[in-house]
Amino acid sequence: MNDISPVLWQFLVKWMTNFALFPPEASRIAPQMDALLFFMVLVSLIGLTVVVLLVTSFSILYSKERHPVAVQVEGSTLLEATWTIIPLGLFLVMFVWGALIYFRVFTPPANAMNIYVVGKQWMWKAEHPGGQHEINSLHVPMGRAVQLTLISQDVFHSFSIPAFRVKREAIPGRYTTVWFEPTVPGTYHLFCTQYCGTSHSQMIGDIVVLTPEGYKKWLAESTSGASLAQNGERLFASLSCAACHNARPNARGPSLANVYGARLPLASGGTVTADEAYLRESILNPSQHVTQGYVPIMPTYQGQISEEGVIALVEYIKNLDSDYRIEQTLNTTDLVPGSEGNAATGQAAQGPAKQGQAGKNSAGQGMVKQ
Amino acid sequence: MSATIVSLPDQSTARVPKVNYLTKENGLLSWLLTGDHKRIAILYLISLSFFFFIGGALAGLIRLELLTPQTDLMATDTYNKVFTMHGVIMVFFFLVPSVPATLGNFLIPLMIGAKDLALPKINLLSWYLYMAGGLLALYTMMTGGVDTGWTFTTPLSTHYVNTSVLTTGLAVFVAGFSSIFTGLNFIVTIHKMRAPGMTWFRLPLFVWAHYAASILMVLATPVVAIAIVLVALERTIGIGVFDPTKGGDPILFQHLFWFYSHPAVYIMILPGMGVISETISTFSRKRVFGYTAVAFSSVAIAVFGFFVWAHHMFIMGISNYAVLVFSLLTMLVAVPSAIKIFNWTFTLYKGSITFETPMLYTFGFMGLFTIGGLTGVFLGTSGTDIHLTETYFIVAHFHFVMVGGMLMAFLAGIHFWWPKMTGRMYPEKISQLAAVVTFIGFNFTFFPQFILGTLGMPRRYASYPPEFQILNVFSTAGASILGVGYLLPVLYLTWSLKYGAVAGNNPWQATGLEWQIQSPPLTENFTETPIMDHEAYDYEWLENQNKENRNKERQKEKEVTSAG
Amino acid sequence: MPDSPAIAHGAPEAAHHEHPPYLRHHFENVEQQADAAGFAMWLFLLTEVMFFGGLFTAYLIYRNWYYRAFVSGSHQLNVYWGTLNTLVLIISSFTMAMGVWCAETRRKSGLVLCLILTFILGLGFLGIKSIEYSEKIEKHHVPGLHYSLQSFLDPDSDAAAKAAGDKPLPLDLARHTEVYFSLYFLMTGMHALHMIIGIGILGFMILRARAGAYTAGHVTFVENFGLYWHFVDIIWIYLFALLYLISRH
Amino acid sequence: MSEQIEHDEHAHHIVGPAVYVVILIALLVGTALTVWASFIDLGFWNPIIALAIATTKATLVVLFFMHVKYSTKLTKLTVGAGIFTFLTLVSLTLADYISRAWGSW
Repeated sequence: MNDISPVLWQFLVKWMTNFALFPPEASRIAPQMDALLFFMVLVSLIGLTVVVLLVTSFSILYSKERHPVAVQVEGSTLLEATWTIIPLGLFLVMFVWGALIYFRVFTPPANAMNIYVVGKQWMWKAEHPGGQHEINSLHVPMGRAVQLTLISQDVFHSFSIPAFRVKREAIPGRYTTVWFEPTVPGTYHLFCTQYCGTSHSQMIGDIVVLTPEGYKKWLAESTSGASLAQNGERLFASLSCAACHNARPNARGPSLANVYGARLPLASGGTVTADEAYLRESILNPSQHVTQGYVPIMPTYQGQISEEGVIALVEYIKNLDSDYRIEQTLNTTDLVPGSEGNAATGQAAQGPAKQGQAGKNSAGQGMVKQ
Repeated sequence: MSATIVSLPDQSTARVPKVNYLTKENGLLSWLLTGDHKRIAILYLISLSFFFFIGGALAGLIRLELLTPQTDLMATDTYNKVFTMHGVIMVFFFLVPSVPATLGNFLIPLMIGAKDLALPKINLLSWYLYMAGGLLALYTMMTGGVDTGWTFTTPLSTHYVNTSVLTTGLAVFVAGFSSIFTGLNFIVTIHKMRAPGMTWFRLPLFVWAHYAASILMVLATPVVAIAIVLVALERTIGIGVFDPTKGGDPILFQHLFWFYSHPAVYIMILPGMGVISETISTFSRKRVFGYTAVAFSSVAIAVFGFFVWAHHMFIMGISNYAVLVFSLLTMLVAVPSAIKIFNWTFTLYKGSITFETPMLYTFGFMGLFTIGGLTGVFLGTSGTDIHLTETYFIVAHFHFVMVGGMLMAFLAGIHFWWPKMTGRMYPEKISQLAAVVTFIGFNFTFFPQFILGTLGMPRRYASYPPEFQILNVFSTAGASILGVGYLLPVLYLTWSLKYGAVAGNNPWQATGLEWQIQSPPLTENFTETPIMDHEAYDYEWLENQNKENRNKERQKEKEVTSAG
Repeated sequence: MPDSPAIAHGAPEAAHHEHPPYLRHHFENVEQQADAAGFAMWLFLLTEVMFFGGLFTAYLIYRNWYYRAFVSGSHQLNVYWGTLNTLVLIISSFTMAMGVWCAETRRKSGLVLCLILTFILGLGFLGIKSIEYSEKIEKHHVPGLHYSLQSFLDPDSDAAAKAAGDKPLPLDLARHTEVYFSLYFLMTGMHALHMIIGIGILGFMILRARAGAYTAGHVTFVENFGLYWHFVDIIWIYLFALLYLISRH
Repeated sequence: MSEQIEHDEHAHHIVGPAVYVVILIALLVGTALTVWASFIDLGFWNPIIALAIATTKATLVVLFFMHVKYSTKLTKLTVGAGIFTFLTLVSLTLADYISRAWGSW
């Protein structure tokens, strides 16, 4: 057999040995997605076979040699109806089935652990609640629902894990979420699938699924000292948010304890659920979302805090369950060196060009734009 | 139910008429300033083929780069420019104008019995706009190129690339108006220029398809024009409309862009479907099965085509409710295509089929378009779209519809009407070979990409994980075969211009009005205004005509002999 | 080689009517030619509708998002200039309509007069618009690098804002006024561009009308230009309502 | 809808100055009305009134200045198609933006 070019030969062997039509099924949703895919492939194959069979058999039966006399047929309403209704029915089945899967992929369960992911040209930066940071890799525990809160710092990126059958765009200026539950330990591909500029094809990484114990071990090893919430607290202090958001009787801002997940009445009327997106928005565009009973005096922090900084703040506010913590930050505010300066000099930072350089290091200070 | 015997006339006696639209006037100016739709069609045909081969060459570069996992042929930014220019040139300067600007331009007046399109000057203008846009795009390619992808996604195109987005945008803008004018011209012509007796339901389906496509051209193209203007202004003076840091929403650009660019794929495919209706009827000597169903399905595609654009944005952060709505509407637009496929299939039923080159391309179209259409449903289904979108699955699907569908139809049409356009036949055997080669090469090139897609290989990657290599090798190998398949027609069609057998009026014994006049036609198409007195695809009528002609000839001979 | 006799032939069209000089060779008769031209013009207006459609869509979205910024923004526009411009344009539309009527009823001097009036009114519109634009430029309300939020952060420093009784906008809201002005300049700018093109064509038409071109029965050109002019008028009617009159109380 | 029928419909109707003057006055009144309306606070209704008046004015222009009232079915259809597509663009796009605010599900 080696009379074929050895290179090609070796290729063929390699391909035959690990030939696959689908990537590994490593998440809870994967088998469900594949079930639908198989169904659609099946339907398509049947449809294609029907067409091909009809065309070939007609071409043979009614070729000029066999059938020199064409018989003029007008058409048939019955047939028209058949091939209108049957495809439509099949397509509608696919639509409903697909919609159900779409619903599952984008509705995270309540108990899901949340990991923040920031996309920037050209890397993925993951922020674990425990303060662990990763570049172009993501460690997740097996058998645990993991929700990703994605945001891009510059252009559209897309966080794609073929083995999990999930994919979500990280878009600038807004959080998007997706969730998955890894079922098989191992290392899988992470791709950026939305074209994002020169090094698009280098914006790849590994998804590492660990056993629960392994994950614990990894967390312990790769901790950066302070948890995300603690960084947030430091930032909260250095930006002296507590000057207003202290639960004192004369406070100019609402108390933030247990605000996460609450339904807040807006000054503009109507209510809103305080989720990550809302918290982020009210840091960057506070006056858009003033809660009832307060005046829009909060300055915007747009262009002053990097996305990592916002994430830290959001995470801090999420975990804020008592006003006592705020009292603490209030006292520590003046202990943080040069925090006022940072907050002030941030003004200059404008536009994506500057945002690009933000958030290189991840301590509270670094998250304030220099 | 009645029988029709069709006999091909012997070509030997026929000779190419001295006076025709090609020989009417001579000299370059007579072409560059012509108002004759047939000559403008030829101008388009030449320039289109030129751009097609440039786009094809770029495709070749892409396939070569992807032969190996590493970026060894060119740097990533070069690769990005190459696939961007491939997309821009192929979409805006080949696919959109391909069939309408060449075959449509040439045939619509002939088919409806008119002397010309309603607005000949506008028709010529649209060719000049097309050329202006095309050359501008080429110029951009020579001087640095652009690397945003043909979708110009904001904010990448507005703030993050330093390549010539503006000139490319301008090129697309100009080309857009060329296509608007073409569509406008067709609609007016089809409404106002039909010959007496040529009622809407006597129109060939080719005309119906072009009518539907023209509606899309006129109504959708302006939206992409304004979107491009906004991108240009965003880039130059930074109006904040698409800029998140100023409160704009980058997704709005995608809405405006896809409002055109989704209907655009119907602008591309509908005329191709028109061609198929003609060829399949002619070569099975049988009227198209379910004429009205096919006609209305074209219009249905055009109308539904406006409601589905956001299925390109399912995971891009549009609202989940919108996703469901657009997914549902997408399912509806899939049905008319299925209707067409089945009607064409049953047109063969009880026909008397021959397998000349156009018919081979037609079979190719039906197979590949069926696959392309069905895989489209995979992407229109919101759930599976999550996994498949932005991977090579998209690339494969798009190329199955556009190259496997559209281009096959284009070649079918070119071969089918070549005798009418030039008065000479193309060489049958080699062209059949070319058709087969194209089909094989195409499947080799693009079928592996479906598997690559499901395996998760992202599109627009200059380098990729090694386990994807073998399938990419297949794809590249296929591409080289495909290349041969596309070069062959250029060679033998050019050859046939001089050495091809003389075609005569109606070499295929087709029923369309265009086949009842001399080929190549006179500049004024019809010496006298024709009166349409029969249905489209009426082969009994054609047969009777032929009988009459034969009798007339016998009469003549008798007289001659008696006199002698 | 003659056409195959396969199709029944009608009489050569030369028979059934004389050719006016303006009948293009490929039309059966003047009626058909006029029909075709008019229909083509309408289709062109469709493309124009969709062209502005994109802008209107953007406007509606951002107006819902940043209502307060849009209100403060619109307070920077001079509603009196705007109203005046609307009247000017409506009247010019009227004179144009009269012009078409004059052409149809072959009143040469009337047509010329109407066209000239339309021409002048059009120029007047652009003049007023340029005054408005210059105000914006002085105040640095042109989006881009030199955009200034002064009038919104501190309304008392700005006559217009003060007159409208604006309250100071917080910085994050004030920033969104730039989106408003982007749309303002885009929409009015596109509209002004159409006006300029229209006025150019008007000038050309006046010259031809003097020579009696359109009062000899061939009025298609005037009619179609009329359609264009009225369309531009309609666009302005909406721009006026959307940009100037968001909230004046 | 063959050419013949279209021709029959197309009795080229010439609109006289009288009509134009009436329309002109209506338009001027409309303008005055809409400006006046914008100065009084109708809350939710302000934009609706403004758009309603604008649409009325536009309709008058289309029907009379642009002769649509007297033109063929085809012309009316064309105008309809334009409005329809424009509304499709606006409504389906806004559908996304409005429902985004409803949260994830």
